[in-house]
Amino acid sequence: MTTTTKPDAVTAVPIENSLTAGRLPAPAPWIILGAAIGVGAAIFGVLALAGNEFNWGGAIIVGALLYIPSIWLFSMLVEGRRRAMDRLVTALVTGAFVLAMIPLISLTITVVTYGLARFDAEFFNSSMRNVTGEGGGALHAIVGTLLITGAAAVISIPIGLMTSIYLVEYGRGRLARGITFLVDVMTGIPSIVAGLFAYALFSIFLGPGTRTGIAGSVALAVLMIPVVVRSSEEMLRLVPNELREAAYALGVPKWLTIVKVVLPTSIAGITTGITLAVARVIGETAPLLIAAGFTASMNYNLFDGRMSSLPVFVYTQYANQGNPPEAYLDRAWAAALTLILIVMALNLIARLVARFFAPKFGR
Amino acid sequence: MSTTAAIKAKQRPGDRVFSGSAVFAGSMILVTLAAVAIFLIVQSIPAFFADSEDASILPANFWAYVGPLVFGTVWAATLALIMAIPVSIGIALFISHYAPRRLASVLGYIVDLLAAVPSVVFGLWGIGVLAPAVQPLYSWLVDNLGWFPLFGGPVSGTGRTILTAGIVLAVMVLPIMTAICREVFLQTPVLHEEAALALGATRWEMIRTAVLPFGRSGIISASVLGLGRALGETMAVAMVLSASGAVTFQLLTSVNPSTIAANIALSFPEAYGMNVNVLIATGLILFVVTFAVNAFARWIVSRRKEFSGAN
Amino acid sequence: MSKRIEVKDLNVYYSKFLAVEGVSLEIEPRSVTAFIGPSGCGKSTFLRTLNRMHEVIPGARVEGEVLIDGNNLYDADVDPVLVRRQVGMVFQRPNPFPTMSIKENVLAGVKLNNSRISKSDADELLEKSLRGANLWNEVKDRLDRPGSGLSGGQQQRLCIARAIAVSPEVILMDEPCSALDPISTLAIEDLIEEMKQQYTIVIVTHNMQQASRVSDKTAFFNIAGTGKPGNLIEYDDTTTIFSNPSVQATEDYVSGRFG
Amino acid sequence: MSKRIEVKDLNVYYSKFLAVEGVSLEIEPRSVTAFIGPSGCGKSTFLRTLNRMHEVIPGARVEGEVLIDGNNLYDADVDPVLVRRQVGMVFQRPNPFPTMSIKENVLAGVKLNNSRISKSDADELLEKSLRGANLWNEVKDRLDRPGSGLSGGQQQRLCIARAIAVSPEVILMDEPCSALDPISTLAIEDLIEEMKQQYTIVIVTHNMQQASRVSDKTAFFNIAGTGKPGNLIEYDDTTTIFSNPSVQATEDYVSGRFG
Amino acid sequence: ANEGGAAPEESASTLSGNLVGAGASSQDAAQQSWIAGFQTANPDVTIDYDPSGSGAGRETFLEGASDFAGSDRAFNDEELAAGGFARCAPDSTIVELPLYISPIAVIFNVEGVDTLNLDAATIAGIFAGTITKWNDPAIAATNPDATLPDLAITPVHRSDDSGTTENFTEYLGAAAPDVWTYEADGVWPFEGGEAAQGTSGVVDAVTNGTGTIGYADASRAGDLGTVAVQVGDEFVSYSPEAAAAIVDASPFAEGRAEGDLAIELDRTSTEAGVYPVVLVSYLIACGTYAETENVELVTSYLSYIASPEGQDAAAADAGSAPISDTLREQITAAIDSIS
Ligand SMILES: Nc1ncnc2c1ncn2[C@@H]1O[C@H](COP(=O)(O)OP(=O)(O)OP(=O)(O)O)[C@@H](O)[C@H]1O
Ligand SMILES: Nc1ncnc2c1ncn2[C@@H]1O[C@H](COP(=O)(O)OP(=O)(O)OP(=O)(O)O)[C@@H](O)[C@H]1O
Ligand SMILES: [Mg+2]
Ligand SMILES: [Mg+2]
Ligand SMILES: O=P([O-])([O-])[O-]
Repeated sequence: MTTTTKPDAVTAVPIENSLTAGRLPAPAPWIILGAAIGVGAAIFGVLALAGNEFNWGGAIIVGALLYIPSIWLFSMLVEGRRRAMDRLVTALVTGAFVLAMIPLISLTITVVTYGLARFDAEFFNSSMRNVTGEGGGALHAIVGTLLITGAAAVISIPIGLMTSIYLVEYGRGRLARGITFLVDVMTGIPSIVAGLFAYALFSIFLGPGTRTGIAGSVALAVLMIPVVVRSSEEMLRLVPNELREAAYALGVPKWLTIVKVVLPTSIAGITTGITLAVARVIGETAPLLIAAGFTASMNYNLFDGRMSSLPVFVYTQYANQGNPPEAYLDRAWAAALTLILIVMALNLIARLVARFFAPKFGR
Repeated sequence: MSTTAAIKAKQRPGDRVFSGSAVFAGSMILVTLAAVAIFLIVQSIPAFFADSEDASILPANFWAYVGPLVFGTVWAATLALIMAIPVSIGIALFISHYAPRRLASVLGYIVDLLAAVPSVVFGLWGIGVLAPAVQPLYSWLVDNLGWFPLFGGPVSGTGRTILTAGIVLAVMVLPIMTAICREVFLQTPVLHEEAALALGATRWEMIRTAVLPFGRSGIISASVLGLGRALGETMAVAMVLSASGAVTFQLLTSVNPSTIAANIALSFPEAYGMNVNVLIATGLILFVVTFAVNAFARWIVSRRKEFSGAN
Repeated sequence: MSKRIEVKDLNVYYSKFLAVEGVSLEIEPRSVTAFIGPSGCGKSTFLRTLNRMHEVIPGARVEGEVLIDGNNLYDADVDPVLVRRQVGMVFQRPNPFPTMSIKENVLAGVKLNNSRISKSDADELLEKSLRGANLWNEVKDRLDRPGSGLSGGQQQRLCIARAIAVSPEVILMDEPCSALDPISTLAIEDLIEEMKQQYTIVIVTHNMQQASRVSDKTAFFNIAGTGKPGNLIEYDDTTTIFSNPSVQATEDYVSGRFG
Repeated sequence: MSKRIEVKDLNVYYSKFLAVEGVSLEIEPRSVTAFIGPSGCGKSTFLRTLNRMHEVIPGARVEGEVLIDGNNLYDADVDPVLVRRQVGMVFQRPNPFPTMSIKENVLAGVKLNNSRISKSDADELLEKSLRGANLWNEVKDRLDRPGSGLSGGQQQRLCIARAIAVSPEVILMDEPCSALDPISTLAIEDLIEEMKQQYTIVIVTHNMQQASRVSDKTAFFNIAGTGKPGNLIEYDDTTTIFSNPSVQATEDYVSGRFG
Repeated sequence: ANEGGAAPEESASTLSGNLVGAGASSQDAAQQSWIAGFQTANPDVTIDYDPSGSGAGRETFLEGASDFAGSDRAFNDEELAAGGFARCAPDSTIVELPLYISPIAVIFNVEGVDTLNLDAATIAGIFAGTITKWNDPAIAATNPDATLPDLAITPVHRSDDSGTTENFTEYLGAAAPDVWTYEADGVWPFEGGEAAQGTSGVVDAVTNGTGTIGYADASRAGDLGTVAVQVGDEFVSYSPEAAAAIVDASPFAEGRAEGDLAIELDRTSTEAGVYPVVLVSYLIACGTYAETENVELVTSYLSYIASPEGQDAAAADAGSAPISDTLREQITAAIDSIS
């Protein structure tokens, strides 16, 4: 209103006259990036002259690291503080993403290149029974993983989801606070302790030394429940209250409101959370080694006898290599690749589910 | 409908069943936890009073044994989260507010894939790919920045240091943290984003005023979950870390603190008698540590509860 | 079908904050009652207590009695769900369900309660409700599109259609027309006029003309100052309130040349 | 400080749907222009194109030119952020930042630009803006409480206070008073009157009286039917539009006895 | 597809049932090979071996959760005195059979060097951290022909509690008591050097690092450089024969029950052709089982392991050293005593 508090007075660049005042031209960031990588390449080029091999990765990383302050500096000079900050954050955020891609790509390349060696039919239609050295497969471990994780999911998803519903929709007062507290405590159970616990539990009821698939499932469920609760709780809390009110005002009972309004609105987040929880436990090794044991033979029965799973398979193949070691390593990597593909498929399904139910925000 | 008594409650079975099962589910957690706790405590009690006579792995008493492990656990998780929190917020923002819309869901899917990698494979990757790749960098750091306490030498010849373990842990917790942050950021009410933009906010300022405050509790939840995983991760750390049980802040040497979970995995196969109790007791301590950290995070969230985004 | 509402000495609290104090009034069946008053004086708060919607807000609670045809809403064994089925509500801010299409939104009250309804009945109800809310023509070709893709006014009319689709006996409307253009407003007002034959209607409005046009009785709420509770200042026939109020504050308020 | 706005042959699309077609008009500096028209005719849509806020909506895009003091907003290298700093906006639905206190909400825009504003300046600006939006008295004792705890009308005034706190040169208001009571409405109208001395103001309203009271010029938008684009039917001095419009549709619309 | 569901017609075996063992991971590859061989001959039998570790294996056996155990050490006297083997008949002794003998190789990764001759004191000095450079005079002294770089030595040891470590440190303590003053233990006795989990971890660390040296089951030495250890005046490289020879050269522990064939390895033996850095892993069963159900299975399986085919199969698949015929006789006698 009056000019005394007009904040624009402090910006470095007068913008009164033009809406384009002090903008870096659109291709500028790219030019700066190119230049930064060029400098990086030059540095490593000099090193290469000194005898080292030319390091592409190093050049690009140094270039990227140079780019971040450069873009900030240029933008600061031309566009002012706020724009510069914006550009800096854009560079950082993009950088974070690229950074995360490095291990992902590296892992993918590693797992795929090593894993393909034994990614053959025999691997998927045979177990390790009576196999030493080369050959053999992971069918018993694949089946084991699916059964054990499936049972764990069957135990933990209802409990976890209902608990989060309780916490968000019903929970007030002491019990809710207590459960929140306990869920927090539960996230703190180390996986190996979960395995020990499940093993001890089943030993009490079924005699010492019992190792069964279901014991593994229980161990995984202990690990999975808090993840499901926490992520679902977070998603349920995001559902705006006005939607609940709209339903209540129509005379819809609370539970139907939850089932038909709250859950569908947050289904995308919940499925993501659940898949993450599954992914979190499907790769667990230590608890399964303890609770479900290890076998080279097929076992379709969760309630009787040891059951192998893919992570345990990977681990034992790696840790206890026989002769020739390559055969064991190849099986380990192929199993790792299989496990990743299974989780990928789960993820894909979850995404389809989420897309199908997702709120159709038009606005 | 029109009878005047209609508003008198007939018992509503749906509501009762539903809230009943919700309470039941909550109580299941209580029961499970009680069971785990009883198991842990019963097994641990003898260990608390044991000395090196009773249990061969104890140097003196239990607390002298577990102390360095607690340090290592917290230190490794701290390193991991220092790296993972900013990166995962960055990735989540990139996906929710920077990447082109069509690309975003694909990118989200790609990052979720990291969650698919079992910890054993992270271990294998850490040993075979990451450690050799970072070792030259570590050498360089020790040679040139060795005066900085964290970078003191001598450098590890294999690169399998606490920092490498921290990196592996960071990569492992990234997907779950990213996913939660991303979902929360995506839920930021458009109204609030528009409010910020209409005030002439740049994209970053809009994020700072509307998205991050709205997502604050989500970010903390994500961090807590990530922390839980980082504190409790067993196999990857056991495989990657060159653990000697020392108490040191140096990041780049062969001598590194061990973590509780990794130590259990490393010692359990050969443990017998009282040693087993000692190891389980360290598990109980891990439990307590994780809880303490969680409680702290909860407290932060609850401090400004009425300012929550869901209003 | 319509109901008589009797409020006896009602206090509403948000936790410790007393938001509305000592309201007593009687609302006749088959009438339209308007609540007017300055912003923040507790009209919405009070309105919500008429179908126990305030219970949704943590910490909100009520002292006193609300009798609907002689039954106290706040008796121990009263089911708030049944209350709300008889006493419908339209909110100040349009809130269509984002996961649902326009059609599903309108039928939400039926569908969410798991009631079965034949397709032809559903279509009939859909059209009737949407016509009632003066939205039919605008959306009849895109009934399966998401309800959140409509303009603000369209969304509000969608919510009205949704509320009348369950044929409640009392309808509470919290500034239902504040997001509407005059044509839609007129349509809603006509609708209110028409519904009045069967239903009891309570409407909160900032629009004096609207209050004087549609209502039979008007309640004027006011607030003495910030942090003070809102009070019912005067409750009388609309004509009396607008022409010859007995309290000075009312006169001051309604005599402003406001929109 | 104020700006002249010139719109040339503007089309606005939501993906493939043409929502507003061929609008050309000129808005004088230091004037108040009102947009009226039935719901869904594209007033909000068009208003958003004046500060490029439509870009926030996925798929929304624009053809044509909007010149502010001769500079085309849609030139390739124009920074939308700079545009929005000069052209402020108040929305149809109040949207205070829920995580901020009342005080922080008001100062949100200012803090962006000048994070080191002195405490006394900040307090002064805070009071001035809140008084301007007629909210000061109601909230002065709870400036540190969350902004989302206010009533609907209070929230809307908070948003107005927030928008004027950054002293933009043009202010766009999308039905700013639809959630307000008459007292606050009057205060906002007075505020508009006062701001007009320095700023260019555009206001969308459903309230004919309001349009006729506050605006110098009025633009009437209409829509031929569902799925058809909205058009600017008539744009003229407010007195002409309300007393002697040249198009029949305008006359029909404004002559209704609406609120 | 390879599940032995129906018995092949030619199989004459009448054995059937399920046998569970648990214990040392060092034996795992050999166990898999024995299990494969035994199950092929007896299609109705399923044997599971959990490579859960020696300690866990002994605990499991003690509490009766497995039919037999694999362990990198025999039960010690106190444990035997405490007794309480749940599967065994009361007052039953236990049978401990040294059926898996494996040389431990000292492996290293130095460019251009394939083998080194080292005496025990030098090895101990390297692992104790007192010898820190590859061109240290102590190393050069026994390797005049090798081109030793001026490179830091990174000794790699096991980070987990392990039988390999226990045997290796026992050797160091016995053969170089002046340099290696620590007691033999499965846990590396001091902070220092690089630690890695499991044999595979050590092999990976040695392979991926530079100037690294470690110790691992010899079957995993692969292409890495290995150390020939000084015994008497000669330098002996690891070999199955040399490993079996040290076992034959060593006495059984005294005061043990019949059938309890715990061996006290003579690490300082100077006999020609013995390789003293070996790990002996035992198969442990009850002398008398409380329930006779699985006795026949256990004895048949152990007999198969002790047989020349069994030992050769393990040698091929796991690189172990077949037991000598003298030892086999004693073992067979012990197996026959199981009831
Ligand atoms: N959820 C809440 N928690 C605490 N206080 C509240 C809450 N909602 C409203 N209030 C306070 O209660 C008082 C009455 O609010 P209410 O929303 O009923 O006003 P109103 O008359 O409907 O105003 P408007 O016309 O602006 O909608 C106000 O002072 C408001 O700040
Ligand atoms: N995000 C969107 N995506 C697709 N179509 C939209 C979107 N927003 C609005 N529309 C459509 O564009 C047209 C114009 O909408 P707009 O919101 O501009 O109307 P309005 O004149 O502001 O109405 P009201 O007075 O009800 O606010 C309407 O048909 C509406 O359905
Ligand atoms: Mg209200
Ligand atoms: Mg609009
Ligand atoms: O067999 P190990 O105990 O050395 O693993």
